Amino acid sequence: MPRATCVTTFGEVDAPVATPPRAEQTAPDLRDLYERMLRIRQFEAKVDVLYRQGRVRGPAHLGLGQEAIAVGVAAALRSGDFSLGTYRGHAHALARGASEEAVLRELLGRVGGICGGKGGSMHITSVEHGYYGSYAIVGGHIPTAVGMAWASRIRRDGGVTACFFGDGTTNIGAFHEAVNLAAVWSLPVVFVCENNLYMEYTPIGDVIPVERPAADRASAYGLAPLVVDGNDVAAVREMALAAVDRARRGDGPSLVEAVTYRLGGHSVADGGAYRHPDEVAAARTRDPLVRLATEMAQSGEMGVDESDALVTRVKGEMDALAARVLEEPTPDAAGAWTGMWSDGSAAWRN
Amino acid sequence: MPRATCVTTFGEVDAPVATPPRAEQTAPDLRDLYERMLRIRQFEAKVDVLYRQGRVRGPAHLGLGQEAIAVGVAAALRSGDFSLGTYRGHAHALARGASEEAVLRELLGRVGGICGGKGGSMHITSVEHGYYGSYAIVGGHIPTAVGMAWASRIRRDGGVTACFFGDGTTNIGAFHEAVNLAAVWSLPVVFVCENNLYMEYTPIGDVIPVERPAADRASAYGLAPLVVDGNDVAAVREMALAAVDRARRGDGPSLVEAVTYRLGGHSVADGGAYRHPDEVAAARTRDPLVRLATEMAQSGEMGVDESDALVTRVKGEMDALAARVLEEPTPDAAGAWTGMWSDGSAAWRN
Amino acid sequence: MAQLTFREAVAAALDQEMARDETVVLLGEDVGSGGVFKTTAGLKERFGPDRVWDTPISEQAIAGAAMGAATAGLRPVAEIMFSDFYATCWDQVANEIAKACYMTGGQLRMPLVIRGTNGGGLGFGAQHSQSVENWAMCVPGIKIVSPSTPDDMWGLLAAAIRDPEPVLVFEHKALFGTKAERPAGDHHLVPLGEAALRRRGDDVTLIGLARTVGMCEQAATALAEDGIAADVIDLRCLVPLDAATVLASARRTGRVVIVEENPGQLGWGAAVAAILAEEAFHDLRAPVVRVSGGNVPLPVATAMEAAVMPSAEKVAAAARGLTEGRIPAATPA
Amino acid sequence: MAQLTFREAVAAALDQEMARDETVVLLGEDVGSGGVFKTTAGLKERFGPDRVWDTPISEQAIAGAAMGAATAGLRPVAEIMFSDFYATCWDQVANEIAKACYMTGGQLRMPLVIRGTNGGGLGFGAQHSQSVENWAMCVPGIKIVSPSTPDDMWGLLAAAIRDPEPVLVFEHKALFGTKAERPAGDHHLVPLGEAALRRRGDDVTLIGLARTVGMCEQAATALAEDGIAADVIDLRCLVPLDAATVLASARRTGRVVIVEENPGQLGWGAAVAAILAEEAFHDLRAPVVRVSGGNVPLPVATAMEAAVMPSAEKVAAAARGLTEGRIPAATPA
Ligand SMILES: Cc1ncc(C[n+]2csc(CCOP(=O)(O)OP(=O)(O)O)c2C)c(N)n1
Ligand SMILES: Cc1ncc(C[n+]2csc(CCOP(=O)(O)OP(=O)(O)O)c2C)c(N)n1
Ligand SMILES: [Mg+2]
Ligand SMILES: [Mg+2]
Repeated sequence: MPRATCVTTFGEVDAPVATPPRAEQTAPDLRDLYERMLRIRQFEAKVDVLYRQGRVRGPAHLGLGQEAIAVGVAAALRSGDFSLGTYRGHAHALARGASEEAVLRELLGRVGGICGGKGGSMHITSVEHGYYGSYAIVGGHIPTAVGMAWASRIRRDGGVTACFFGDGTTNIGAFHEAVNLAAVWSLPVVFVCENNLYMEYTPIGDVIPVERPAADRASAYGLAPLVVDGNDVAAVREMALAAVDRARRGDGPSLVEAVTYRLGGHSVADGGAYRHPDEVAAARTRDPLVRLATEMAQSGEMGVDESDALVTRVKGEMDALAARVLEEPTPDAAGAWTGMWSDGSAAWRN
Repeated sequence: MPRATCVTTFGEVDAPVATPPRAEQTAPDLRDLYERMLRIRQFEAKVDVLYRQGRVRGPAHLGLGQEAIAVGVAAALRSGDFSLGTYRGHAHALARGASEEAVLRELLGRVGGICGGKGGSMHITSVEHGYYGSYAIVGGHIPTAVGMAWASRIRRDGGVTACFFGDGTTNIGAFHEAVNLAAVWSLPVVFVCENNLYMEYTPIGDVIPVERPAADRASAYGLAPLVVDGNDVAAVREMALAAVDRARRGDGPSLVEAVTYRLGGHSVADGGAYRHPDEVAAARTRDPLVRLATEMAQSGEMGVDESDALVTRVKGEMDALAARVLEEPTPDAAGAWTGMWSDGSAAWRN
Repeated sequence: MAQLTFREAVAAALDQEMARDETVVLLGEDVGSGGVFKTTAGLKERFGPDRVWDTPISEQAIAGAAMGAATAGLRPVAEIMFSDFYATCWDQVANEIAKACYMTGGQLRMPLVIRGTNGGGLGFGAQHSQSVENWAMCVPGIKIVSPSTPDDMWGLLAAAIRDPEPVLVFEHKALFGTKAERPAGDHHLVPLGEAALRRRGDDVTLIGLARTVGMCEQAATALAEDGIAADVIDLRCLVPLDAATVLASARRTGRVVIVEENPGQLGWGAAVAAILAEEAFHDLRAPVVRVSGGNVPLPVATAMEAAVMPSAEKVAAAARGLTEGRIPAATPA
Repeated sequence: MAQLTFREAVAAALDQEMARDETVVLLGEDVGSGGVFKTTAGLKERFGPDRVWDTPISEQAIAGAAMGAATAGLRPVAEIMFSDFYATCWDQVANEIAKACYMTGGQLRMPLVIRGTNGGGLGFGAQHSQSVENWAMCVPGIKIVSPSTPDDMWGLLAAAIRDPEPVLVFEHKALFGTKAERPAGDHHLVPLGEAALRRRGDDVTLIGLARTVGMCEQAATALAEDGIAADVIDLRCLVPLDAATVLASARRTGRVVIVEENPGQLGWGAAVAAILAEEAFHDLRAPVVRVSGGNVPLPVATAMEAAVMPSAEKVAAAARGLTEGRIPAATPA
């Protein structure tokens, strides 16, 4: 297996790459990847403000700083492929194409929310775009993702499933059972561990007996230890393409550890005081958006003026979206008594 | 770390040894180990017969052929150390010193059963001898074992916990969570995977993505991959002594894979038809009792006549024990309504 | 007439549905070799390894894989060998499968079945004898089936597989050996959510599920000798619950004995009793009595296990107590 | 007088018991930094890392470690952050901890506490809002505590820690901010298994637990304005259940409204209703009515979540229905 040195937020990491980049692999459109990350960033920044204004019901977990993973992996998937994420799932839904408006309606408790007002921030789902849901119980969705990949395998339809979860999630039993089963059955699934270095308030290093939460567990499932710089969207996309390709070819699952940093608190209610300000400041310099903008400016692909204008435009769009949605009506109580069963009904007895 | 080539039932395995044999380690008394294995073998052979006669209520899972593991590990423990096992736990209880009579009473549903008639074969427990129970849910007891070791660690009392489970058990979430926690907290526990090559009726190779169910998972917990020939009681004892010593010194857990073979069915109700007769026949030649008897005969430590006489005597004792226990009274119904709470009572309401 | 055991009825239902619908796939521990209870015998041979999947001992992965496959459009039937082991995958069942359709506003569909062997009476002890349909009933969003006859085992399991919702099917392990006439025809279906009136009588209503239905029928026979005529209702499903049949019978007889293996502390019998106490109160002529599993973990020794299980004798005694206007003494513990 | 919040009461109880008994140790996710609900704030600083242990996200290992440590003679207090997550370690709780003492003939002892935040009303959605004390009540062998006031939160948690049995303590997350007078003295204990009569009145009995007790009290105030006098019973514990207090009140008033956040399909209210229907039947003057959580997973949007939760208004309406001799219409679904 070829090895590659990849620069992560930790410094250099010598990591094997599962498969060489595919011959037919096209160069990524960096501007496009940038804009996708930017929309997510601005969407979530707006959610943060709305939460502080008391407009968001329930908790919300933002992925500020982690956008390159959602966007990079989504760019490696085809329409018809499945993906699943966690309570920190806005980015994953939006990266597959979910409607910003419908997601925001869900968060603000308005009619037309993407889950009809029943899910909230932690359960954003957009089946229409292949995003099969955000799940709020750590690790609970990994077996589900494996089941979706199993269906693809049975149907031999070439579908691939991507499943996102955090570093802390590698300690839970469901992770072990699911990755193991996927390996035993050689299923077309790409497990993406977003290692943002924290399990809530606890540094991941305090609660794992190895250095790398995912990569150091891979061999237990007969898998290669794959690490990628999760703040480099092109690198993420490339790693994901290799893993997706392997899955689609029928060569089984991959477990990718994408190293990143969450710039905000664990949830919008958390100030993140357990982290040293220097650590956060250093992480900000590695912000995937800043980084890609700088790169593109250097290469001349997108000038600073242009990227500034883009930020202003997108921010304006999010402000306008929020203002509009806030004017919309809230759902009726009656909706609560519908939709437990797939025909829309909810009675358990006659 | 030193490595040692150990001969297992698979052939030769190059395996690292956690710690060099301790200087003060005494040579094992092979006759004693032999007799302990023999008593367990004859006890279980008798249980098999009794089951076929319809005398045993509920299922019973025998460890015929796996005795060297229970006996070898028990020989490395001190009184005051804890051990826990599974539904296949007769050997583990007896190896720590549990009363054959009390265990048999439990199996035959007589007054004075070791669990008062409430546990049956799958829950044999003898706290008096440090055997903290047999558990019938695969993997469910591994977290408990870790908790016992955690208590020893908190009290700094030098206690060590040994926890037995099967090869198939390495696929369940509780295994992952428990071994991981023990490693994170560096707890004094020795995990012993009895790899008898089968998960019920399924060859273990069909349901793991690696070659060795336990050893190939060890590195996921920062542990060394330890393999021992589980049919060689002296080797098991030696490996266990090293692991126990490491735990007692405060150097954390070990995960030992002891390779063996179950000579009978998964439970007494299973004929084991899914195994090729040649495979079983070959395994019989590696029977830990036959093997040790042969060795001792060769070295002159115990002649064939003597070992034959021993078998006859112990078998006679087991026959007599069974005959006696079968004459004993069965427990009253009233006992069912006692002992849910530790004061002996069982009421949940006034 | 050909006979069919309860055990064979499981395989018959699976066989029928797998032949009819190629999206029906099985998974579980040792299901390929027929399973510990031999309920899936012959299916791997008939349908091949792409339809019958042996799993590692990984209940979370089994239930989760069923969820994912259902989400993706298959109709998986997962086996949890003993229903006690639902505890090892309760998150998948109670928190994921039961809630996914509702919490995504109907975007996810869960046409799946999980089968598990349930119940005591065989000396399997506290971790292999529980009746845990009450656990499932605590959680809105899953259907619950527990047949009492080979005929229903076949028809209800087939209906569960065709149902668009997640259904847990509890197979009472003490019933596997029971036999009945094989249903006529090749295709057999019994709709979910309809209780069966197994016997008709106006003095008292006996309500059972799975193995306790037989106890109710035996008790009814004994009561008939005393001139007491009993309705015997087999609930068949807890969700959807056929409360209408229960209420109609209770209003007619005015006396009800509910017979459950669940611990009385909180079993399905309490749910039925609460419905009666609220909705049939004015028609009841006597207290609603439950004969429940004991409120202790399950012991192994013969006499002790029998003590904590319901029985035909206990049912008959409870019914007699009601018809004589006496309230039976509370069960110990 | 000094005030104490429900949240602070948790820490006060832990602090009191940890100071008194050095075998009391805590474990859970982020408990060292005070926990997500700040209920363990300050304890690691005071008692050190050998008494307060931060765990990985491994609920099975957490509950199992508590079991093992208790078995070995410590008194562990484990935290399961949200009670919904009991599903991820249900095997340890329901199959191991609850059964170990009984099934070993009393050889194993389980003096442990597991604390978990319970209940809805904050828009946390279907996987973080459940009231799952009904899950626990399905399983004989565990005690169940759920306090309604800061005073009880302190005293009952302290008593749970001293109790020789496994106790699950459900802390309602919508109560954390509630305040009351700080109990006098340094040591505070409230015995398990004694319901509290919060208010006295002879027309109707309102029975609540945790957050629904406040609803009962509010309803009682509203009813008093209509001349209806209500007993308000705070159960405090489900196991041991103080059935005597419930029965005595029901026999006096003849009318009972049970108010639970559990889904009505099978909640603790059904257990209480079933006891009343069996043991107080002849004294009841009206149907036993339950105001329960909706039989759906829990939605997030404000109006929908309110619709599926009990409320003081619903309780008062139900009580009025009874006292006017009318049976209220069944709750939808
Ligand atoms: C089974 C379970 N345990 C605990 C929690 C509470 N919880 C929510 S997020 C979280 C931390 C997850 O950390 P990680 O996997 O690293 O993901 P991140 O939040 O950093 O994206 C915890 C403990 C939960 N939701 N589910
Ligand atoms: C959680 C759980 N799933 C399934 C079972 C049923 N079961 C009992 S033993 C067994 C096989 C265990 O295999 P292994 O771990 O290799 O142990 P062995 O029986 O070979 O000693 C299974 C599947 C169980 N008891 N618990
Ligand atoms: Mg993280
Ligand atoms: Mg095995």
